[in-house]
Amino acid sequence: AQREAAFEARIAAGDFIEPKDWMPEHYRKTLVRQISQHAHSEIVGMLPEGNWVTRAPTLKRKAILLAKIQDEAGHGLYLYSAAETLGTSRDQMLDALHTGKAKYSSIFNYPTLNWADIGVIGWLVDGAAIMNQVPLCRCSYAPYARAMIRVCREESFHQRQGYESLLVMMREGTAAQKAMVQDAVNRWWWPALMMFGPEDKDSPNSEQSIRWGIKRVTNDQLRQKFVDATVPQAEILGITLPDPDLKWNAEREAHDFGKIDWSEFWRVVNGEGPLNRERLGARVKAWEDGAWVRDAALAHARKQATKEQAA
Amino acid sequence: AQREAAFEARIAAGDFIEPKDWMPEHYRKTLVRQISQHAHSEIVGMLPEGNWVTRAPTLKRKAILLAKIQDEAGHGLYLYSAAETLGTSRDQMLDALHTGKAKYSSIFNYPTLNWADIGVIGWLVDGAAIMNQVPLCRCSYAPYARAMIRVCREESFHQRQGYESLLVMMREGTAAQKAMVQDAVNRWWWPALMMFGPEDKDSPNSEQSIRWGIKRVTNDQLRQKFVDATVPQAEILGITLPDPDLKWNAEREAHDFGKIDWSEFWRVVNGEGPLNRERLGARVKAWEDGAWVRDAALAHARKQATKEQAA
Amino acid sequence: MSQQSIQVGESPQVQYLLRLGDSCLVLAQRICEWSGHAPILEEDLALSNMALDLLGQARALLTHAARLDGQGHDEDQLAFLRDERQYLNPVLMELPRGDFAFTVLRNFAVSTWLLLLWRRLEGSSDAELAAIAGKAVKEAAYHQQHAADWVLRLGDGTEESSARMRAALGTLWPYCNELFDSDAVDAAAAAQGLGPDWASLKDEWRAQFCEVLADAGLDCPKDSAYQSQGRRGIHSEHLGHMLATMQYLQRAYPGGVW
Amino acid sequence: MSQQSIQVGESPQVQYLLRLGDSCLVLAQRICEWSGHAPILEEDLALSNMALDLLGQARALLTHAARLDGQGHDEDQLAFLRDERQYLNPVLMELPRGDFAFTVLRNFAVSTWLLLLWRRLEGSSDAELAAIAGKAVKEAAYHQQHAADWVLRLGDGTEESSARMRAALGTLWPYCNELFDSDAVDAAAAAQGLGPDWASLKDEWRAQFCEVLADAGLDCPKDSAYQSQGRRGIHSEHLGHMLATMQYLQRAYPGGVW
Repeated sequence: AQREAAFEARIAAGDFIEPKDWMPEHYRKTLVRQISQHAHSEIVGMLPEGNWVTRAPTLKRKAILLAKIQDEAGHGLYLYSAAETLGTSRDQMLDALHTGKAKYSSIFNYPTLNWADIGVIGWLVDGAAIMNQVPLCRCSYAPYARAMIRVCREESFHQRQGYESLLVMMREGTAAQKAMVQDAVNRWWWPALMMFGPEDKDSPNSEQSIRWGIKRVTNDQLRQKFVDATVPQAEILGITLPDPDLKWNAEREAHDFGKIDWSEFWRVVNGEGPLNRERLGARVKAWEDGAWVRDAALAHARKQATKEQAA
Repeated sequence: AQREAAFEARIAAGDFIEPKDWMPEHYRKTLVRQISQHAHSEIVGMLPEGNWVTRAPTLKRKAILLAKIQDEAGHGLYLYSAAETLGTSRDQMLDALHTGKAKYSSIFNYPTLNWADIGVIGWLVDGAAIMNQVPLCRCSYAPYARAMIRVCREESFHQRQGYESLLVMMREGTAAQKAMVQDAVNRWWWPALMMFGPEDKDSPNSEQSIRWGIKRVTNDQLRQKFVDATVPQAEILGITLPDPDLKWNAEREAHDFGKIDWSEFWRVVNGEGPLNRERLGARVKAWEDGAWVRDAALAHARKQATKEQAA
Repeated sequence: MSQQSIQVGESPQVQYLLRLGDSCLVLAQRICEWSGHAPILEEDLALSNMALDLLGQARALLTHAARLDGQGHDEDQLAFLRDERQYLNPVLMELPRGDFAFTVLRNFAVSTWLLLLWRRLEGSSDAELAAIAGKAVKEAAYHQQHAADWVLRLGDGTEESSARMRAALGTLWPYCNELFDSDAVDAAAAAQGLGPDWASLKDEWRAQFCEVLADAGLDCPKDSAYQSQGRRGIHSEHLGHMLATMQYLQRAYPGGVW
Repeated sequence: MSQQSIQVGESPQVQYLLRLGDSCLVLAQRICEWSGHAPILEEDLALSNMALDLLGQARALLTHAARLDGQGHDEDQLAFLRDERQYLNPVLMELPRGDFAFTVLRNFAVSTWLLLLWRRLEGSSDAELAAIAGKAVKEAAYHQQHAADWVLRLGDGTEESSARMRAALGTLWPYCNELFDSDAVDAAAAAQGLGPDWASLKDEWRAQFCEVLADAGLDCPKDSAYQSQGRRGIHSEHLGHMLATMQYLQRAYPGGVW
């Protein structure tokens, strides 16, 4: 209890916690859950984008998309490493993902149905992710904070690239392309707003996480910030956000927006989204199909070690 | 030896041999080899055409192609049945195919690379097959002769459909379509000529097969007949057959044509054609992937039989 | 000579016909993928037979829809020049062909549904649609019987076949909801006597489907909360890949005559 | 605004560049299919890295070829509007991705070949090509090392991995011949100092390839008599399917700006 008080004091003072430092079990568990969930989101998030790599409309766009997916694999790696400093192995975390015990961001349970979805994911989904993640760059657990600094920098880049690709289609493209962008925005807008999680009144984990500096801003605050940042960008693009209630409120100096369909949110979180089964199935299949490869690599490494010992 | 003399006399008199009749072992073996090879050709022949079913350019062409492939599966069935009357089971024949002991027509080791290949296969490959097969409708072994009557009727229909589809492209199509047809003819012409087998001087099985009425005309005779029939059809189409030496010989009242590359023929027959590995691999994979289905059907049938006995 | 995508009108009648026609077309296209790869030769025949029947139904429906739409399109323009958002089949039809268990189970689910639908459509106020249904009823009845036989064999057969059937059922089930979805298009069709509200087929479908499952030793699942949206043009990630293949020649050879 | 296919000229220089550029592009496209499905996360990174490098090389080569061709095309028209017969990569590059063993072995075969080729092209009389080669040499060396490590691991690893490597070798080997095929295009390139006759790389390639195979416990096969013809535009049945997917958007959205 004395150690706990000292820990709380360090947090309160804005100190960073390093892996070797003592920490309460609950803090450790909360962090492992959050970091691994974030890592899982990066690797599951490769799937909806991977769906368009072979169909990208120009070689430049193909290269940009490939590089983005590569960055996501990289984010997955840093984040698993950060979580491993808390004493849980990557294989344990993957096992939790594959058996459905660990979650990943629900947004990736939606399908990518046209090419503009790739741009819109960059603009809205990465945009929302950054809003969520920037505060984590000051998270109290130092390895996570360091990983997040790099992740956020790269994601800002992805967001700008996504937005730029939409701008090209909206400004220089054909009517069919503009319709494609609008269609993509119609499908992603509400799921993007849901990325900030339940309303504060329904979000039980928030309070302690904020006290511990794992989380620094509430869901509703972030969501509002996202809406306010996005509306002018949509105007520049020339697309309509699919919310008739969306309007500037001069009094609040913020945008009012329509009611989120929380029943859909919970349905998707609880496994009945468009692609929950397929996304997880694709990850499990990649893992199972790759078992012989990992076994072979291990067997080879053992043989090498034996040879070196013998020499 | 007495039975053999009687058998030879029946053949000489143009009698048909039925499954229950006595026959020399070599006659039986020759027939099983030939009929099963023909059956295998039908089912391997589904693969190059199957390659275009999902890409047929109109719904009508898709239906025609599907129906053709369905007919080929049907031919495979009659022919396996005809061979089974000689005491070899379908599974034994398939095993011989899958292990590489039995052959199928080498023509199916060539790829279908554009849509016009489908029409050209109908025109030239089915055309050559019919030339080869019409004499077999009078084959001495009655079940084979009966199967061949049906096969030949359907193949003539396929040939006309193939030719008609080329005619539409050549008469009403774009320049790109005409180039596609010419490209397909360039690739299939020589392999089609090879379908009649080696030159008579290099064809050791011919003599006895002809005596037994299993084969009735020689390879070179059939090939000449095919060339003579095809040249005017090519003219009507407006395509060029890729043989600079092809010309009418008024003296012979037949077309002279260029030298066939027999080294290519033997290379493909002996397994080094463009697709020998892939075609056989596809059949073996279908068979192996389907093992659980056949096992289940058998297990279910056994359970049903047991239930019926018990009742 | 441009291969720009075409759009059909919003008339509920056309939409109703396309939902059905696209269902037949997309399932036929999936079944075609088995061509030459079935587990036994008899099934190569049976599957291509089913694909041919479905394709024939699709052609009749698309031709009729194009006529009602009145923009001068034909079956091929509808099939090859509509983009994914204009395809109105339920997502169930476009799911990847899967293994033979999935193929058989989907064929059973769809043919049971189509048979119920065709029977009702025989009495359509649209004489052309009624005629199409009259022919299709016989075909669907055969497809249903053939698929049901396989559901029984595989559900009852071996441990592996039964496990595969359960897995197939898990994959397929959430998408069956959409076969009984109901909206303004259905309401208009029912009001005009064009055809039934699809929702009205649900109880009978479920009874028939689950009866065969039970005979095959498989449990009928509980209702899924998931509702796919293919009938409104919002598909899975699979349809786009299917159309890229299916439409390629028409897109790459503008002005072609085939 | 028509999406008619384009044709490039017959100049040997352009053909030589396209044979190489298409090789990089088609292999990159195949590797892309692993995106998100690799056996370990590190390989998701490594494979997308390799695909990116190859794609970069392809873009440089296609851009250069388009300029030499002088018809005003750009890299995207060459990539998305040439039909299959105009693609000039050896068939090896377009074979399906296969399992990880096949992927690794092909990557090793191709990167070994590319490294030899890029080294020779660093001295090309075509300054632009020499510059492309100068950058690509480093990339290919890394790809070769990475792939060789995996060939060793998998050849030596377990019974299964070694059996898969042998099967992969059986599939791949007959198509390697084409990497050392030689014709008028090569002769012209060699005569102009544009680049080597590909045949001249064979002995060194074989020595390097078989040395790693030997270390991995795999036998170097005998020469195959089969000679594929992709460099002359005659491909396998796989390229058409690849292009249907790859080119679909450009074909379906004529006049689009992306």
